[in-house]
Amino acid sequence: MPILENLWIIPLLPLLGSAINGLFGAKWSKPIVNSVALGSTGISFLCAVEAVREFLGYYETSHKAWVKPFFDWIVAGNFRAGFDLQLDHLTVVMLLVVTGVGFLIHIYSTGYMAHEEGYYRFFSYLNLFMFFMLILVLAANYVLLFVGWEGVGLCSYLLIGFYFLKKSAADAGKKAFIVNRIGDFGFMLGMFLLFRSFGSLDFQTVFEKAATWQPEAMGQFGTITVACILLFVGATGKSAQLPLYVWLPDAMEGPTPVSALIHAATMVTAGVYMVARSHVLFAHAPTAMYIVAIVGCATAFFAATIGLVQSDIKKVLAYSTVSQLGYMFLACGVRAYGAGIFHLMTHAFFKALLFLSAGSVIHAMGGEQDMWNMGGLSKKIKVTYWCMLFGTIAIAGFPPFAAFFSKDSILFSAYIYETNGKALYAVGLLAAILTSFYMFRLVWLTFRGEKRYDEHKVHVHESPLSMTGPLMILAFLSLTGGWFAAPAFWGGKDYFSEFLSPVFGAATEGGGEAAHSLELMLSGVAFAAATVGLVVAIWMYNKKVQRGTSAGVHKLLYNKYYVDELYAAVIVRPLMWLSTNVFWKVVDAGMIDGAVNGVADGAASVGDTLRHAQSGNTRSYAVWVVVGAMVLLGIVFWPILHPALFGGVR
Amino acid sequence: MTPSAADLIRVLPETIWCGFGVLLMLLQPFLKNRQGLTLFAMVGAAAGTLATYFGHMGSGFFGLIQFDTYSLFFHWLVGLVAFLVILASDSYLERENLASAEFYALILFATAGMGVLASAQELLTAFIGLEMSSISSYVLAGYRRDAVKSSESAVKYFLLGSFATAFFLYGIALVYGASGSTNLVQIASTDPSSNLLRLGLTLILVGLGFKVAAAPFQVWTPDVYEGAPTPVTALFAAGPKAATFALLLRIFTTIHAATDFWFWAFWILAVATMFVGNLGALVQTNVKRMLAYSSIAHAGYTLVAFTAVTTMKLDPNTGAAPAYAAVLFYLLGYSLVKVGAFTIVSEIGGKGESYQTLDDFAGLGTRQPFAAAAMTLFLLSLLGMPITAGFFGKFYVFKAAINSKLIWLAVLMTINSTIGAYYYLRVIVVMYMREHKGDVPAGAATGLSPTAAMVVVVAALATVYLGLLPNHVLGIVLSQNLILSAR
Amino acid sequence: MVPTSYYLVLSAILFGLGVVAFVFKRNIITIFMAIELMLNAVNLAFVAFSQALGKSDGEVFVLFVIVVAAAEAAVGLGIIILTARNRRSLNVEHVDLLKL
Amino acid sequence: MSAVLVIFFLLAGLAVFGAVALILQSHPIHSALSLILVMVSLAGLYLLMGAEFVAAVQIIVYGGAVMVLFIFVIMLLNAGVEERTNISKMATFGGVPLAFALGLIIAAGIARSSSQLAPAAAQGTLTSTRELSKLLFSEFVYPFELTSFLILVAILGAIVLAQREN
Amino acid sequence: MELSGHLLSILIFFPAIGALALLCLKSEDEYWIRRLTFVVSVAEFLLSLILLRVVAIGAQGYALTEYKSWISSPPINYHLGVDGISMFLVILTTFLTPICVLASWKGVHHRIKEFHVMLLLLEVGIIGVFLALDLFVFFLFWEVMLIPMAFLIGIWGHGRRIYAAVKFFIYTMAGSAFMLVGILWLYNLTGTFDLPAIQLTLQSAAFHLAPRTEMLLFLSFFIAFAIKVPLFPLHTWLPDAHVEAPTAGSIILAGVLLKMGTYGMIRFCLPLFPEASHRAAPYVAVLAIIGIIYGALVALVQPNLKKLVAYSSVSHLGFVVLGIFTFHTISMQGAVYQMLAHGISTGALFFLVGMLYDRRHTFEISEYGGLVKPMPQYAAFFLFVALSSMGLPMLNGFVGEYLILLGTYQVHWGWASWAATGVILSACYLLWAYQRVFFGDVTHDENRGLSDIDAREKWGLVVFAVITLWMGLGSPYFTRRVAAPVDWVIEQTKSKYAEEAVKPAAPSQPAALATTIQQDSPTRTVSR
Repeated sequence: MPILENLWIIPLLPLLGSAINGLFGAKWSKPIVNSVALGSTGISFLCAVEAVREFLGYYETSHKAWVKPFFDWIVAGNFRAGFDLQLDHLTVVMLLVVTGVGFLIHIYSTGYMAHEEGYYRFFSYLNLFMFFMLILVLAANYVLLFVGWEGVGLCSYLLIGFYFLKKSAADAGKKAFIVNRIGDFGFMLGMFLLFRSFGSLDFQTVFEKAATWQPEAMGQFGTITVACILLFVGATGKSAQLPLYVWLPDAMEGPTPVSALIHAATMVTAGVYMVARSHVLFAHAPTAMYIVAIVGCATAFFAATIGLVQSDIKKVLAYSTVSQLGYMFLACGVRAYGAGIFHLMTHAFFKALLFLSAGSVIHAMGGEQDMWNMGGLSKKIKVTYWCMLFGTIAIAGFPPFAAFFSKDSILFSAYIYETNGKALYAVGLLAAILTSFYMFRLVWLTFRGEKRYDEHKVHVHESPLSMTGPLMILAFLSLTGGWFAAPAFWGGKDYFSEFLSPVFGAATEGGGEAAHSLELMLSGVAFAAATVGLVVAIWMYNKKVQRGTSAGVHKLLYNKYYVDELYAAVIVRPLMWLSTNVFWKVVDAGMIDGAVNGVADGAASVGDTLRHAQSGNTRSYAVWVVVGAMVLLGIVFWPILHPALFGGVR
Repeated sequence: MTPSAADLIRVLPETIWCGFGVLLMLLQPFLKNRQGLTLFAMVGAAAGTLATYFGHMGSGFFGLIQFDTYSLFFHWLVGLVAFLVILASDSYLERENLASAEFYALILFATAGMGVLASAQELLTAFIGLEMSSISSYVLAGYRRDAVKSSESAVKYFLLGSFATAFFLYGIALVYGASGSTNLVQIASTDPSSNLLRLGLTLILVGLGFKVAAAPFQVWTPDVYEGAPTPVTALFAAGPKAATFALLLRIFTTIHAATDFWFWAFWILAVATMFVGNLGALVQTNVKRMLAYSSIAHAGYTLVAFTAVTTMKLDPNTGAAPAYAAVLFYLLGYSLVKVGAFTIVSEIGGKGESYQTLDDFAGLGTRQPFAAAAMTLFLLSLLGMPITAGFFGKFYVFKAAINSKLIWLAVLMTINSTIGAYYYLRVIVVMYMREHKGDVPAGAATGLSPTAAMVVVVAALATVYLGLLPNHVLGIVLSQNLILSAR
Repeated sequence: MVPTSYYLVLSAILFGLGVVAFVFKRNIITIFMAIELMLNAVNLAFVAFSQALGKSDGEVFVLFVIVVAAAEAAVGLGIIILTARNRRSLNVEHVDLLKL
Repeated sequence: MSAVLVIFFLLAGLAVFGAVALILQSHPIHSALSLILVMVSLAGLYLLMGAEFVAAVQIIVYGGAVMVLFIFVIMLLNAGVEERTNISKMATFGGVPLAFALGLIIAAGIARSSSQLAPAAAQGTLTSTRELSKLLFSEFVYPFELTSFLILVAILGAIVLAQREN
Repeated sequence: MELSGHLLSILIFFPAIGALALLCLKSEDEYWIRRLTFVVSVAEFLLSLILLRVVAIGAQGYALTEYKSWISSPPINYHLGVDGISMFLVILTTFLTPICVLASWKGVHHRIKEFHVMLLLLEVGIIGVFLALDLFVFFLFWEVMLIPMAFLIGIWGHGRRIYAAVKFFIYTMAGSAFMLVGILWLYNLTGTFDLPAIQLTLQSAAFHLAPRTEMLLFLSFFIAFAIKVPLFPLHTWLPDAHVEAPTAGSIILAGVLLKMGTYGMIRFCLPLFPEASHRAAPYVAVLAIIGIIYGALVALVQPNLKKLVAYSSVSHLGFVVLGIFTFHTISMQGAVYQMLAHGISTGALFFLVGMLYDRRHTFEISEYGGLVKPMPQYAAFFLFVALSSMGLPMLNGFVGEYLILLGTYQVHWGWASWAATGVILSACYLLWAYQRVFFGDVTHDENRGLSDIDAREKWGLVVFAVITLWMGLGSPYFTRRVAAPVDWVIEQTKSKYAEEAVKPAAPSQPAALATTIQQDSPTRTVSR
């Protein structure tokens, strides 16, 4: 088992690619850069496939996850964090998604970025991202997972800020990193608590020990619950959930392939992956589960509402991503980990597809991203149009496309969830309607209707094969990706969940004939919801439309509920003000330095006063001598004048 | 009742100093060469110092003097100071166009007076010694006759000095009345509850406190130091002060009643002196005057050690021996450093002592690297930085204070050291980190004269020696029966 | 017989008046006289104690003090002459070039 | 009150009067004369106590030599009436009372603590000059010899200070 | 090895010999002065590497001790020794000194000879501090080191250099004067200045130290160290000193000098005064946490790049102090590691900032902007170092902070939680500053023509980068060597302190969570 024994090869290849391109790429021509970047990612993908094959064979005989320590990374006291890689069924899914989709997006980028400055830099970053993402999914302990976690955040920062000359891009990168750091704060505390409770941060040890603990009751904030909530705080940062989602829409400042890879397919799903990975802990903490479900559900709806009115094509997709991630957390929160991961996978396909298609549109429009300046593109860029449409149908949840199965599975699990499941379902369904609406709105505004751009200025052209090729592959995957679970829909087995059952157990099985009929019914409702969205969108946008003036709810939504402004006003600006005007200017300069300098000035002024005693007049000097004599007499005769006090004075 | 030959040998240093003083005056008409006079005076100073070698330990002249390690130490100290000051004066006298012979003779007479103070075991002898050094000092202070500052310095020193002497003398009278003797050993056996004794000792303290410039008797110090010719200032800061401390310490260790009476007096004097000296120095812009204030502050530090000595009898276990040692070591290190520092000030001052402000020291680090480096070393020693004499001095004083459980005094001394750091540092800062404003005036010195350089080198080497290898000197000041009159 | 304390109190009064004179007078020469007055008071005390104790050494001290006073007078008057020459004034309050 | 006591008070009164006059007189010559009065009174008191030699020295050296020197210098410098400047407010308003207080405290201290002493000249013996000289040349020979250097210093100092510029 | 008997003395005084040799050169001989200093400091660095071979892993106590009596009364001995903690700090010092020489290659133009002499003397003082085992000798080096540093700031610094130098000097003097009182007091109690001997005496059952006395002694040491660290609110000398210091001064100051404070805490405060340390720990920890947050917040709003880095040091050193005063082996190892990591990353930051100053003679962030365009390589290195400073995993900053927080959390989860906010804030100030300096358009025309790093700078930075990576990946290399001494310190700290110290500070937790976070054994269930 050559690859399985040397799992480090999989992440190391992209790292090498990154290092080579980063150090020498500046002087190289694009084909060389391409071959390094694509080569390393491609081989990594092949290795991953081989590793999966080897693992599945290994699992047949051993029935446990493959864990392989490589070297000690941090050791102190009884704490050890090793560079340990792990492969199990959950990892397999992630590994394939990451390397596969990643590779496609690399290919796409060669076309999309062809005319950009810093081409080598872009691929260096992208490869670096692959490295960290692979570390993240392969990690066998929380600390190493955290390495990937932070690392992908870094790459996200670098790639969002790729157009560093644009202030908004640099701002967005910084914002992404900092908001992620807030999440990481929670994640770190969660890790500390886990270590405190279990004495280790290796997945196996933690989960084995946690399994022996008695589950906590709903509404109880026990150790595991607190730990899970803290971990989830990390996940909300990375996966852009309420209230830390604000960075993701801004992250669209980055090049579109980046949005596709990092901010749709892979990195943002890390939170979901982490929660799913920690499902043993979450299983012991129903309160935390419930919080996850509520946050996910709320995010799904909340982000969808914002998506309704955005005019930037990528922003719509960004909010859509936030919303879909909400679904995944909803799934995790209602114990449907399989469904969550399934949605993660399908989402990777169709959202990557959508982003790349959007990229193709933008490419065609020469950089234009505002949908109000597009329209009627379907005839000019047919491949892109069809791919985009495929993606839209998939995300909207029309059978037999991918999301129909995955989203349906999630909603079903929510419906049958014991704690307020129906409410969660209702909100989720509402979000599904909105999803369908804003996606079709996007398609209609972009590709249908009248053209709203100046043809003399914009030369619309179809993208090269390097871009459309991946589009088509992804479109195919979006269409077929859901079929793993399709048999379940017809009453058969859910292959996907079964595949993951070594990790999650059989907990997600709905079971029973009644449940199945219920599921069928709910699927019908979901289909209806998607249709409602479609119809309304067509009704509203299948005509000549103009950018409307914002007012009322529209304005509120258009401005994203003013959350950024709120954060700025409530947190950022007060903090800056406090730091500048209180801490720095008052406490530091005023109080502490003031005290220090005050003592110095005080000493100097006392000295100044004293020197005035030094008047230069001999008579005064004589008086001082007399005074001194009096004082000395007073001191020396004190014990005689006050015998009672003598003995106590010492 | 005639003094024995041994007695005469015990006072040989003073005799030699005085004799050379007389010889200098006699030789003056014949030795027109200034350097010759300087050399002769130096020989005198050195000969007197070395003459201590022949003395036998013990009291002499019917108990009036005590020749012991302690007095030996102070003889060496004042002799060394005299030697260095004479050497440092050579170029000064030439520059200021002043007569040498009288100057050197006065220094030698003053030194003889200090020697008497160091070995006196009887108050009247001490008084004569004190007057010898004082009267010489008055004259030396006014030695630059045509300079108004110099004469003012002399007047102030003379008037206030005599005033304080009167107190001292009155104190002697009262002590004599109380004990029937002026011999310290006999006074020691007087009934310590006698109020007359108490009053007398207090007045003695006033007189001696004035001489060592303890606050509030320090008022004369800055004016006199500033006005006096700079080499003379060096002498003042080192010699008479050390000698007076020597007498004070002998009184202290011999008359236990005094330590009882004086504990709080010293405590308060020490604190007041440290603060007045340091805070006063903080606002000075004239380096010479700043050093004058600094010497007040150092008198305060010495007084801290004295205060530690006072606890000796109250608590015999605290071991006052290190406290004496602290005083002695401190005074030695301090004196040498002050001589070195004032010598540099004297040289930088130029003709008529016109360049003594901080501004005149600006950029010295580049103009006169050697002088600046040496000055830095001296200032750091005064500041109490390690590998200088000042550090060990301060260290032992601290240690004495803490051994005697005078924690508060130690803490106050700490605060004062920090204040002191500021103004010493300012001189260093000015020398190295500021450029001289405008052109350097033509009259300013361009370098140390060879003689002054020698003094500076000796003082610097001694400072570092005491800072690195204090063992030898410590061996002396810690020797058993350091003070024979002590009980 | 006159009690010794009478002499001593007289001596103390004279000493105190000397101190007063020192502080009060402005002319350098008279200030110097004040010092002489104080020294005289000291002498009186010495003699009185000497007599009371029945020892003669107190009187020897007086001789020393007188000698020292004479020596001081010589030097002191020299300094005064010097000052008068430099400043054309004998008012001690005007001798204030050195200060602060 | 015995005659001795009367003489004592007479002389003491004169001495104090002289001292006060020294303070109050504004011309230095008058102050000097007042001081001479004090010294002569004290010489009388010394005699009263039986210290004849000291009394003689007091008159000869102090009253004669030293005070003559003072008067000589006053004349030489042509010192006029004292300017009663008040630049040092501290001395005039604080110092003088303080100085008085200090004198009183010392006087009170001495008065309270010296009552147990034998009356001066209780032994009634005059101190013989021979005895003084014996002491001076045996026990106190060292300070005595030192005083010779002291005087030398004074002479030297006076020369140094008062000599005209060459 | 023949040398090993005197290796420590050689390490201390070799730079002094170098300084003497420098004095023999002519002041104008710039070429040789720089090269000689560089050679001497590199040789010193190589010498110090011998320590890595000599100091055994896992050995407690001191290796290579040297003992010579120096002063008879009081008994002061020239006593040196090295253990895992001091070894790395010495190596850090010897590593940063040649870097300083490189950093001032272009920045220092006047009085070059004196500059390098001062640099070498500074090295003497610092290494002496780390190796001294006699309190007196320690104090001596502690003070000696002040002078060259003050000179470096005062002579070769920028605008308000004199103010900064004096402030630095007085601040430290004030602290160390109290330490001297403490040392003497301790001597008075134990009769020796020898650290191991004092420890033995203090621990002997017969010896009883009144709690008040112990606390005062503790404070007398602690304040001196806290000023050096600097711990809030004694930190205000640091920004001034850093901003005004020349690059080399800043590198040494931030890289090593600050560690002298934390080193002193580990070496002296804790083992000598265990009970006082435990009593003071809550207050110290709170100050450290305030320092972490406060330093970061103030750094956030600094318009001056160097001041920003200076305040970031306040924040980072807060972590170290926190790690020390939790008395947990993980956090204390983390603290020692963090001392080294901070030395490297902040040293590199100052090195970088100095390069910028060499080119543009200003530290104002507003004077820059868009630098990534003219100086791409510089920007890349800066980013790398900034990332290591903000604690990105696999770089050196992460391990220390992580271990400190992890260890602290085991003892006081509240402390750790507050301190962990520093992790967020460090990203804020560094990235924001980075953005303002490097991103966007070039706003000042002067910046358009700035030259990118030259070979000298590049190799210096490459060395920094390699070490940063190595430390980030191979942290066990350090923690293994540090573990034994750290455990020993913790053991010393416990020895006379009763068992109750081990008990977590439950009362400080909010009631709701207090019940949940305890669990000594996993089998105990929480729900009840």
